[in-house]
This record gives sequence, structure tokens and C-alpha cells, in this order.
Amino acid sequence: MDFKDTPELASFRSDVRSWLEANAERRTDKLHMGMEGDAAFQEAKAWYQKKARAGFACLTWPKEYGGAGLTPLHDVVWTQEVEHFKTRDAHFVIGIGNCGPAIMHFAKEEGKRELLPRMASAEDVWCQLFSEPGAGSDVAGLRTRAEREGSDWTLNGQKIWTSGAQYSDYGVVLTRTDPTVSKYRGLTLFMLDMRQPGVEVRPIKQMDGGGHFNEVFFHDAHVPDSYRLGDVGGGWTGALTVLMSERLAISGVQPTGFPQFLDLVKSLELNGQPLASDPIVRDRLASWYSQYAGLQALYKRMLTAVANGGIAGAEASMGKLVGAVMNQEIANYSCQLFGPAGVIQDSAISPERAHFQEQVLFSPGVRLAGGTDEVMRNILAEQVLGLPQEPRADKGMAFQDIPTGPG
Amino acid sequence: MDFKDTPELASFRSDVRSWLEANAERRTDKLHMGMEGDAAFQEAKAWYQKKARAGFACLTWPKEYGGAGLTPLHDVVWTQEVEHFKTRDAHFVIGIGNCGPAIMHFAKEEGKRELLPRMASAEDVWCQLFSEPGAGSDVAGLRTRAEREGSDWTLNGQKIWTSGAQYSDYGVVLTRTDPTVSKYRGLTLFMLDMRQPGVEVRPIKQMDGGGHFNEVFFHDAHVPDSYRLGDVGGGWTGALTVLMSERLAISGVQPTGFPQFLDLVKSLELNGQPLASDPIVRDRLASWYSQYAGLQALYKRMLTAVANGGIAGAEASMGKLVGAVMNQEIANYSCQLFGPAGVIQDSAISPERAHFQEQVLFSPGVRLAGGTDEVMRNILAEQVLGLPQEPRADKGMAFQDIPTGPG
Amino acid sequence: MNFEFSENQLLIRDQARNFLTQECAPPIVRAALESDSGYDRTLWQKIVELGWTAINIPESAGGLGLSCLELCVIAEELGRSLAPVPFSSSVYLATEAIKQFASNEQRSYYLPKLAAGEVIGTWAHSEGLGTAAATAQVMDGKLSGSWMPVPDGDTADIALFTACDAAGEVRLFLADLTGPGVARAVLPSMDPSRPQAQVTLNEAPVHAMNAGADDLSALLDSAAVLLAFEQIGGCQAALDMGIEYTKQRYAFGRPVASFQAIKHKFADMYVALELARANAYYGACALANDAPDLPLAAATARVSAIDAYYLVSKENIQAHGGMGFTWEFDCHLYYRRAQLLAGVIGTLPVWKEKLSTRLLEAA
Amino acid sequence: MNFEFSENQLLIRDQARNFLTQECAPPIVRAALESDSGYDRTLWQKIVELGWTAINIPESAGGLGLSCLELCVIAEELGRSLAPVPFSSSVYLATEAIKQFASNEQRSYYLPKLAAGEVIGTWAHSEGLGTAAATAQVMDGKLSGSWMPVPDGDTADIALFTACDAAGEVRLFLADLTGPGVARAVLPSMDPSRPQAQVTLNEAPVHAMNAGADDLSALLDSAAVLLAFEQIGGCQAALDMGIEYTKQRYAFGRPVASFQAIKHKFADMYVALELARANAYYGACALANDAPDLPLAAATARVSAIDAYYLVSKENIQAHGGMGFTWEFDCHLYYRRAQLLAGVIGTLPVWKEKLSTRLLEAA
Repeated sequence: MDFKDTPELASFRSDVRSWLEANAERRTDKLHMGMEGDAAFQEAKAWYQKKARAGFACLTWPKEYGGAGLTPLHDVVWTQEVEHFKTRDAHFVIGIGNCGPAIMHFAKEEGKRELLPRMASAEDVWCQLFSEPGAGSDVAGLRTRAEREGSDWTLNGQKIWTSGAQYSDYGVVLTRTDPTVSKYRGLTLFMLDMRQPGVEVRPIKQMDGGGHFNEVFFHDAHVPDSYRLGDVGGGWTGALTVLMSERLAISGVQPTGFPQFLDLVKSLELNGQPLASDPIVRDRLASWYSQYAGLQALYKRMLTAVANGGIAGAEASMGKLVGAVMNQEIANYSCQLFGPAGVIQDSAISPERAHFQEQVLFSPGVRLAGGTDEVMRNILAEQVLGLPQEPRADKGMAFQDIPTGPG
Repeated sequence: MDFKDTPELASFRSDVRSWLEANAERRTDKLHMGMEGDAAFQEAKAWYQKKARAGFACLTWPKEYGGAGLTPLHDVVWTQEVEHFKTRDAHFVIGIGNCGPAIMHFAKEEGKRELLPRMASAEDVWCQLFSEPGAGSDVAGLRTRAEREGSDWTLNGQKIWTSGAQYSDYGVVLTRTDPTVSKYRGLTLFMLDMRQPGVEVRPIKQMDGGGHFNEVFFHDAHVPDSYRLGDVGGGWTGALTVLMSERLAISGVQPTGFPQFLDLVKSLELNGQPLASDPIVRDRLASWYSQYAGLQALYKRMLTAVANGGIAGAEASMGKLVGAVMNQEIANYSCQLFGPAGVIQDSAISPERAHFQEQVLFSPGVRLAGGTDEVMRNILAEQVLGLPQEPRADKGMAFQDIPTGPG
Repeated sequence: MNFEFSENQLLIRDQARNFLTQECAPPIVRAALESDSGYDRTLWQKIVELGWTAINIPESAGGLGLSCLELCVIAEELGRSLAPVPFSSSVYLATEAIKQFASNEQRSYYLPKLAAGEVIGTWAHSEGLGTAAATAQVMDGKLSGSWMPVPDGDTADIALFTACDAAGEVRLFLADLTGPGVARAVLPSMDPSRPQAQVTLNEAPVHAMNAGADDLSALLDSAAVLLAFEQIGGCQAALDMGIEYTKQRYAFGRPVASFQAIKHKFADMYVALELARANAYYGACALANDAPDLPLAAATARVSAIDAYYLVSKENIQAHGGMGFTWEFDCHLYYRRAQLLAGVIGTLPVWKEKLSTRLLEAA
Repeated sequence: MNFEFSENQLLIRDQARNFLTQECAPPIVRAALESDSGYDRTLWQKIVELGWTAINIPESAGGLGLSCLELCVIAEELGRSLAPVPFSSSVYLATEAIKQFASNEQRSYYLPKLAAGEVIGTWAHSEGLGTAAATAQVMDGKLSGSWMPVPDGDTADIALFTACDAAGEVRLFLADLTGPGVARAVLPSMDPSRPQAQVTLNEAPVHAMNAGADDLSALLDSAAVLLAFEQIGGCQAALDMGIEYTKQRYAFGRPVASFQAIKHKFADMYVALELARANAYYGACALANDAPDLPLAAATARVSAIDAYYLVSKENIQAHGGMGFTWEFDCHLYYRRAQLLAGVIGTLPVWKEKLSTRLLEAA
């Protein structure tokens, strides 16, 4: 056990640090940076392309697919160093983090060589199209139909909660190709060209007023069979790869709200007293820190496992579960500390406080996106602890016969 | 809305107070009094008989069954006044609180006139025999068999968690009379003479070392058909009456640990500082008090409803759920406050601290007895909020075909 | 002992519920939320016509001469319907303060107007971010300073200001917000359907009221009880909404409401609500009977109402899944209102400290 | 960066687990719990023979010259098996203190005996109920006073006492508990399988060690990390026990473990355990590398280990239903041990305060 880099990693860290110093701006606070608007997207794309040209994108991908062919530990070093800088990677995380591994695993070689390098260099942006209005926690309950038309496929239906759909060139889409078999067996996974007339993207207005997510409608959208990922009817396997990658990707960047809370406690005075001297605040700080530090250390343990040739398991769901809940509780607690002024949401009056007010309204979404608290607990219970499934009401039924309720 | 007694109740309160001053000892602390040993039982019986002779037992029962024929509000007044005195009612609560109402409702008139007055005067002690080793939360999964023998019945099987079985003259026992029909339909409820050779009582040693509970074994125990409560196969209805009464009875006396914690905070100094000046302790105190006061007020609301001719519903489960959890958390928190000395469990060294140490070890049982937290939440969800049942794995099956696992 | 409202009070509650179901359906709240003013003048006028602003004002001053208990049942329904009106500011705070602490002259001038809804009042306590203590000082009957957030400060005609008198004692002062030396601006806030303002006084004339720190504290206690009823009303509506939705919505071939994790979540929400409700009822009884434990009962009602509304409005979103996070669904209206009501008259830390102080001081 | 034990350390862990599964099965623990002494002399002797008491003692002093990491893996297994032996008192506290703070003479006298298990050491810190500060004072090399609870104070041969020197400074003193002026008595406690004693000194001769308040604090930090491994070991065993039982036990025609409320309970228990484990690993790494953030890491490891073990041992009882409350089932052994380990070297409030102080002082 040690904290030190190997000589190779130390040298890599030094390269990363020099490059970042030269090409990125140091961050002065720990405030959340969301992705908002076209200007932000253009800025992000320029940044990512610069990073890719310097060889720092997709560090663990093979070189032939546009990666750097390095190890997960190089990725860790990058993550540790980049944390101190203002960067914008959020638009590319879903493509590179979630879609990439599935393509790497399930696409034909030709498709991989065509699409992955463009993804790695941020030339193409990708999104992930799984959730539907009637299929949230029960992802496999989806109804978007893909039907054979000659050797190719035609898609009809609707997806929802698609981050970045408006910026995306491609998507990975999970569809139903056979409603007459049980729900997990009738699914097929495709890559999809988002820039076609049969694909319509509409933003969703969130409860906090933001619009990070979209609905995507397919009206006879066209997909060549060469864009199929895996077997017809074998889509659930591919989807699980994507979902697992998603949770792993999330677990590293899952907002917990803790660093911001620590900054707040260190800096804020209320009624002439530093927050840092309030015993109740200190008590809460200690409880949250012990969770936060646990998540950080857990992440390091997972990375050690990956570096040792293991795979990150469903344990990644813990980061999602704990972080999302903590994030909401911290935001609410902070606003309560602010007293009556806590309800004012004006970054012009106090940017550091507005952060927590924004999080009060945004944090409920974090508990839902990428799987609810309840889904995370189910995954931990069944996949990690091996507890038996509940009796399934839809077990053995053809998809088309599963009750869907009055809705 | 008001706190005042009607003139009639005010006069009753004054009678109660005078009688208690003359016949009971004022209590000086809020420490828990368990029921332990034969001497305590004899003392309790003497106390209860005195109380019964004075006309203060079973206040709401009809006079012909040994009660006082008064209203639930008289009961409230009694409860409020008796709280300030050292009394011992615990041995009679189950009989009078749980068994009594079922007998009142389901027994034949002759049985009622024979048995209820003796219960009311504490001449007979009763216990309740429902739970079995293989049937805890799933009470109706019980296996104790009652078989017809001529016009009477023979019982074989085993019950568990029977409070006060060793002191009891009678019991109310739930049995299976038909394993070939679905589990709720094959049950029958009986009164049982505990003083017969076919009934064997063995104490259970609890995790805290105590022995409030027993196992009870039936070897061809005999029950006359006149002791049957309700129809053959209709036992579940009677059992529900008992269980509902149990929860209502519990909700009034459910330990929460709060009064003791408040006393502790008011009296204890740690490291030369009063606990009452510790902001973190005050913060916890406020949280627990808001729950405790809520339970107290909820109980008053239920009593108002009962006094107005309503019935207490499954809301009573709230008192059980909240109080039991709070009780455990308070005990643990208090011992943590005591520092390293918290682990010493010696009432000779510090009786007020030993209370919390005892409760650390006893409180897990409170969360289980009379229905677990999970059972309480199920009751609230299904019976109060009307949420749909889970799909039942044993639905429609004959009892004898229900899977019982490898155990 | 009686812990239930009278039949007449329950009748008023039913009428209020019917009225608000009709006149304050979610689209009305939503329109206020999305408007600039965040206040529904038409609804306010209808409420005034029903006499709700006059309930607890003596008949001699143009009121109905009813009690705080009638206000409690109205409060519950206003909370349930998320009514976008300045009722709490004007009725629980300004009207009560004028009733109790104003001169005879002011009372006979203002109470009939407050009863008739011609004048809307509010209360300005918070001098800025995180300053609980009053620092502004009244000199020669004039007050300068800046208060925020002032609930309904943009629509109110008069306001009570907490400020120091010439001797440095904290007292209550009454100012006409439509008069000289007053500037106000709406602030962005977490619940724009109940807007908060910054009110700046520049040598504005004010009238001292006969209320010191203790009176102010008593005023807040009665408001805490009434606000608790608004909170449990909203809480109940959010719980009902979540139950209804999850009964209809299916996943894995069965209603979402049939999953134990969801059922137990609702059970916990229900428990929090019922404890808060019981504490609010106790508070109402203490308020109506002017009981000695009112300060403790009020703090208890407020603490558990804040806790319950936060929990229930938050978990209602969660139970809705993704749809709960949309602007289109009403879940966030309750969550926002929970934040607003938790903020006005002071947040949890302050009220928990009040509670423990009062509890430890009690016999 | 590497957050895993070495292969050799993992091998030691596996061997320890196999050994303890054989030699420290639940009946052994139960026998200790129900005995008067609460200490299994046979098991202790076997542990000594395996060299565990010698692990972190230099070879020059009769030890194995291994590191604290080997101790961590052993600690986890001792915790898992609930071993009724004075290992933590003697090894994490007394041996470490003598290694670091004793004179050369004392070291060469005691370390070989500690390594060989001939001498058992402990640490007496708490002067009585709720007194954290040291008040007893050493005069002319002699100490009088009463300490409780002293873990393993009845079986230990030597003990370190926290007391004031003649100048009133808190320092560490070493005393021979088998010598003159020492009286001791076992106290009833929540975990009699790891007995606590009252130790009373009456002008007992003591030797000053070269350790002031800061050194003492560092000693507690290293013990906190090692104890955290005992805690996560016990936690894991309790979690495994609950899962195993509920898989076998049926209710309503299906395994109890298939009910979502139970599954989610286990998921929450697992999360608490894994966070505690991760913090313990980080603490081990900081300890092994003498990292500057060891004080923060140690406090973090201790806080989350206490939280996790309490939660898991408590909910393991709950998951067992009524049987979990019986003496006969082993659930309470973990729950009792969780209380014991939460008490020794200081409880949650103290360590949370240490944590926040260290966190806020960090850059």
C-alpha cells in the first residue's frame, strides 16, 4: 500500500501537469459547472479537441481506435491533476464513457475503426438512448420498435432523458425487435445517425428550469444493419455493458456537494460567528466527511482493482447512491443555515450561496438520473450480495402481454 | 379544542388522584420498570386486585363483565394520573388489553360472564399465543394443529415469544384446523386453560440476559369447544382483533426512551460541563422531542377519536414504529456520550447510566416484539394508505403446499 | 380534553377545500410561479370576499370575530392548494401585530382595511444575508436600512419592521410601504409563486408599536403554528399525489406502488406528516387556550412541520422517478413551497435551538 | 498508488482466517462471554505461537520485524471471529507505546516478553465516569488513583497510565500491575467477552515514559486504524450472518431475503461497511507511509467504523426477527462487540470533533 506513483506514472503526471498549466485555467473554487448553451458546447468541443491532439483523450483506449493505449492508472493521474483546472468534458463523457466500451465490444471491426477515433477526438459527439416515458427503472420495458426493412432497420418510438441529444452526431439506441418473446430477449442494440430527418430532438424543461435533457422521437428513422451492436435479440447484454460503464463513469464524478460545503464552512460567517466554530455544523461536517472520504477511498480501491487487471463491479453503484443523497442533504442543510435568506436564489447577491440553492433544485434529478436510489439498492442487493430476486410479475410473459396499468 | 376536563371527568380525576395518593407510591424517576421474578408478580397481582376492588380496573368494560362501564376518556384520565406513581400493571396488559376485546367480541355469553370478571379482577392472568418459531412476521403461517376429538379439540405444536406464560391461567391461542385450504382460511382461535398437563412453558433467554418471554409446547392439550372464539376456520378475523388491540395498547405505553434522555440531559455533567449546554446534544434533543411530542399528541388525537365514537385504526402502528427506533437510538447515543465508561454496565456505579446500557441491549427486542419495523410499515402502507399488496408467492395455495425453505 | 376542530370549523375547512380546488387548481399556481409578480390578484380578491382575511379580527373592527382555530383550518387548505397569495404575511403576522401592539388609532384605521383586504401587510425582519440581530435604528421617527428577504414585500401596502429604537432596544415599527423613502425589488427565489422582496428604507417615516422582543417572539410563535398548518396541508397534497401516481404507473408488470421500497417510503412520509400534524394540532390547542406551554408547542410544531414537508416533498419527486424532475409535473411546486415555508420566520437551526431552550427551561 | 495489501499480507490474512475459523468458532466466544474472566487463555497461547504478538516488533527485540499492514489484516480477522483475547490492548497500545516511548532498558526488557506473549499490556486512560482529562498526579515516582474502564485490566501484567507529572503536564507512565499498590476488579460491561476492569493504584511505583500529549494522540491514531480493521471484520461477519439466515428463512412462501425492504436494508448495511472499509484501507496506507494526513485519516476510519458496526450489528438482529433477540443466536455477540469497540480509546463525539478539527486545519 502506498500513495506514490511508479517512475513511469510520475513522469506522466509531470507531463500532464505542464500541459494543463500551459493549456487550461486553474480553478479557484469548487463550484459545479453544468453544461449550458451552445457557446459552452463550442468551448467544450474546442477544449476536448486540443486535449485529444495532445494525446490526453481516451487514455486507456487502444491506439488504433484513437486512444493513447495507456493504463487505468494513467487515467487516475489525469483525473487527479485535471481536478485543479477549469475544463469542460461533460459533453463527451456519455459517448466516451458509456457508448465507447459497448462499441468496442460489440461493433464490427470496420465500424470501430470508422467511428471510435472520431469519438475520441471529439469530432463526433454521442448520446445514449435507453430510457422511455414508460420505461424508467424498468429499462427493459421499452417500446421503441425496430423493424427489418430489407437488410436494414426502421425505428419508431420515443426516448427520454437523453443528455446532449441536441449536440450529438450519433447515438447508441436500445430497441424492441420482438414483442412476442419475454421482455429481455426481444431487444436489439444499434448505433444511430442522429443527423437524419427521422430523428427529432426536443428539450425537456427540468424542475430547476434547466434543460440538460431531451426527448428524442423516431419517425421511420433509418439504421443500416452494419450499425447493429451484437445479435438481434441480444441487446440486453450490450445494454448492461453500457449501464455498467455509466455507473462506473458516474462514480468518479458523482457530485456529493461535500467540497463546496467544506469551503462554505471554512469561509462563511453567520451573525458574526464563523460557521467553522459552530459545534452542530462541525458534527455534520464530520459525518459527511467520513462518507465523502469513504467514497474517495472506495474509488481508489476500485481503480487499484482495475489496475490489477480486475473489473469494476456493481460496487460503483455505491458512489451513485451515497453521493446523490448526500448532495441533496448538504444543499438543504446549507440553505437552512442561511436562515430566511436561504430562500433567495440570486448568484449576483451571493454566488457561493446560490450554488446550494441551485443544488436544492437540481439534486432531486441526480438521485434519479442513471438509476434511482432504489435501483442502486436493488443492484447492490442482487448483483453484489447475491440476494434472491423478488417474484417477478412479468416473468415468462411475452412482452406484449405484460400489464402496463391504466396509464 | 381544549385541554380541560368536563366537570364529570374533573371529578373522576380528583377521585383517582386521592385514591392513588392513598394507595400507591409516587415515583421519583422515569426509569423503566420491567417485570422480573415471582416476587414482582405477586406484588403486581396484589396491586391490581386492590385497584380492581376500588373500581379502577377495566374502566371501559361493561359492568356485567367486571368493568366500570366508563368512557375511554376516563381511561385517559387514569393513565395521566397513574403515570406519576409506581405501579405494576404489565402482567395484566396482555390479557385485559389484547385478549379481553376478542373474548368480548367472539366468546359465547356464558364464557364471557365466567371468565371476563376474573380477568378484570386479576384473579386470572392471561397470555396470548400466536407467534411460532416458523411464523413471525407471517403470523398466519403458523403450524400448531388443533384437531377435533369428539366435540372438543386437541392441540399439538409450539408457540414462542409468549409474555407471562409462566404466570398465566389462560391463554388465547391461534391454531391451524385445516392445512388443506389457503393459509388465512384454515385458522381457528381458542381460549385455553394453561394449567393442564398438556401445556409446557419454557423460558427463553434473551440477548440481554433477561427472560420476559417463553416458549409454550402443546402435547395433546385439551380445549372444550365452548372455548372456541368465533367460527372454525374464522380464526384470522379474531386474531386481527387481538393484534389491533395489541398495537393500540402498545402505542400508549411504547417506550421511546425520551423522558429518561431528557432527565439525563438536565442532570448530567461531563468533563465539568452540563450536558444541557452542549449544542450537539441540544440539537438531538430537539429532533427527538419533536418526534416524542408528536407521538404524545397523536395518542391524544386517537383518544379524542375514540371518545367521539370512532375506532383507533392502524395509525397505532406509528407509535410502535417511531418509539421503538427512537428508543434504540437514544440508548446508543447516550452511551456514546458517556465515553469509554459507556460500556460499563453496572447499576451500582451509576443507576441512571445503567438504564441506557440496559436499553442498548433490550431495545432491539422492542423493535421486534408486536411486529417488526417492516411489518409496521407494511400495515401503514396497505391498511392506512391503501397501497396495493405485493404479488403473493403463497397466494391461492393450500397451506400445506406453501414453500417453507430448506430450514 | 378535545383534540379535534369543532364541527363548524371542519365545515369551514371543507368549504375552503372546495373553493380552492375550484379556484386554485395547479394551473393557477403555475401561472403565478411563471409570472413576474408571483401573486394572483383575482384569487386574493375572492379570498377576501369569503372573509378569510377578517376571521380573527374583532367584529368591532370590521372582522368576523372568530378564533385562531378557524385560521388554522384555512391555513391547512391554503397550504394544500399552494395558494399564491400573501395571506400568511398579511394575516398571521401583520394583522396579528396590529391587533396586539398597535395604538387604538392605528387599530381602528388598519384593522377594517386588513379585514376587507384593501390593505396587505407584511413583516420585515431579516436585515440581510445571515444577520439575525436588528442593527437598523429609528431616529426621530424615521428609519433607514435594507431588509431582505421580505415575503410579499413587493405587493404589501404596509410592513412591520424589526429595528432598534433610540435606546437601542429591539422593537416593532409600522411603515407605509406606499409612502416616501421606500424602494422595493423582487428577488429571485426558490419559490417565485410566493415572491420575496428587498425593501430599502431611506428615512422613511415609521410608527413605533407597543412591542418589544418578547412580544415579537410571541407573535412568531402564533405564526409558527399557523404556518405549520400550511405545511401539513402541502405535505398531505404531495403525499396524495405520489400515491396516486405510483398506483397508476406500472413497472416490471405491476404498479410501482406495490414495491415494498416504495410502500415503505410512503409509510415513512406518512409518519412524518402525522407527527407534524399532531404537533400542529397540539400547537393550535395551546394557541387557542393561551396555554403556558405555547412557546414550546409552537417551536415543536414548526420543527416537525419543516422536517415533514422537506421529506415528503423531496420523496414525492423520487417516487415519481424521472417525471418528477420535470417542470411539467407539479412535484417541484411542493418542494419549492417547502423551502419557502422553512425559511420564513426563521429556519430549522433557530427553531431547534428555541425548542431545546424552552424544553430545558420547562419544569 | 496502490490500495491493496500485498500478496504476502493477503496470505497472512487467509491463514489467520483459517486458523480462527477453527480455533475461535462462536462457542469459544460464547464460553468467554459466559465465563468469569472473559478471556480465552488457550486461544491467546495459540495466537502467541503464531507470532501475531511479535509482528510489529523489530527482530532485534525478539519480534518479526513486519509492518503495521500485517497487523491490519490480523486485526480484521480477530474482529471477524470476535476473538476473546487482549490483543488490541497489548499489541496496538502497550507494545506500540513501549516501542516508541520507553527507555532503551525498558524496551529491551519488555519487548521480547510482549513479543513472546509472556507479558500482556494495556492502557489506562479513563479516570472514571466521564472524566476525559487526567487529574492523577505522579509524585516521587508513585501514582495513586482509580482508572476505569481499563480494557483487559484484570489480565494485563503491565499498563500505561495517563497521568500528570510533577509539573502538571500530561504524560504516559508505565506500571507493573502485578507489583505493590495495585488493586483490580472486573466490571460488568456490555461485552463481557472482552472484560473491562477498574484498576486502583495506591502509591504504586511507575516509570515515566518519553511521551507527552501529542505522542499520546499519535498512539491513539494508530490504534484507531487497527481497531477499524477489527470493526470491519466484525461488520462483515454480521452482514454475512444476516444474509445467510434470511436466504434460508421463508415467510409468505418466499425467502425473507427476497423482500425488498430486507434487500435494501442489506444494501445500506453493505454501503456503510464498504465506506468504513475504504476509510480503514486509506488509514492503513497513511499509517504504513507515515503520511501527513494520518491524523485525519485515522479519525475518519474510526468514525465510519463505529457508525458501520453499530448499524450492521443492530440491523442484523432486526433481519433475524425474534430469533435475533435470543441469547442462543450469535447476533448479540457482534452488537456487544460493536459497543465495546466504539467505547475503547474514545467514543464518537470525541472522534468526530477530532475529525472536524483536523479537517478544518488541513490546507
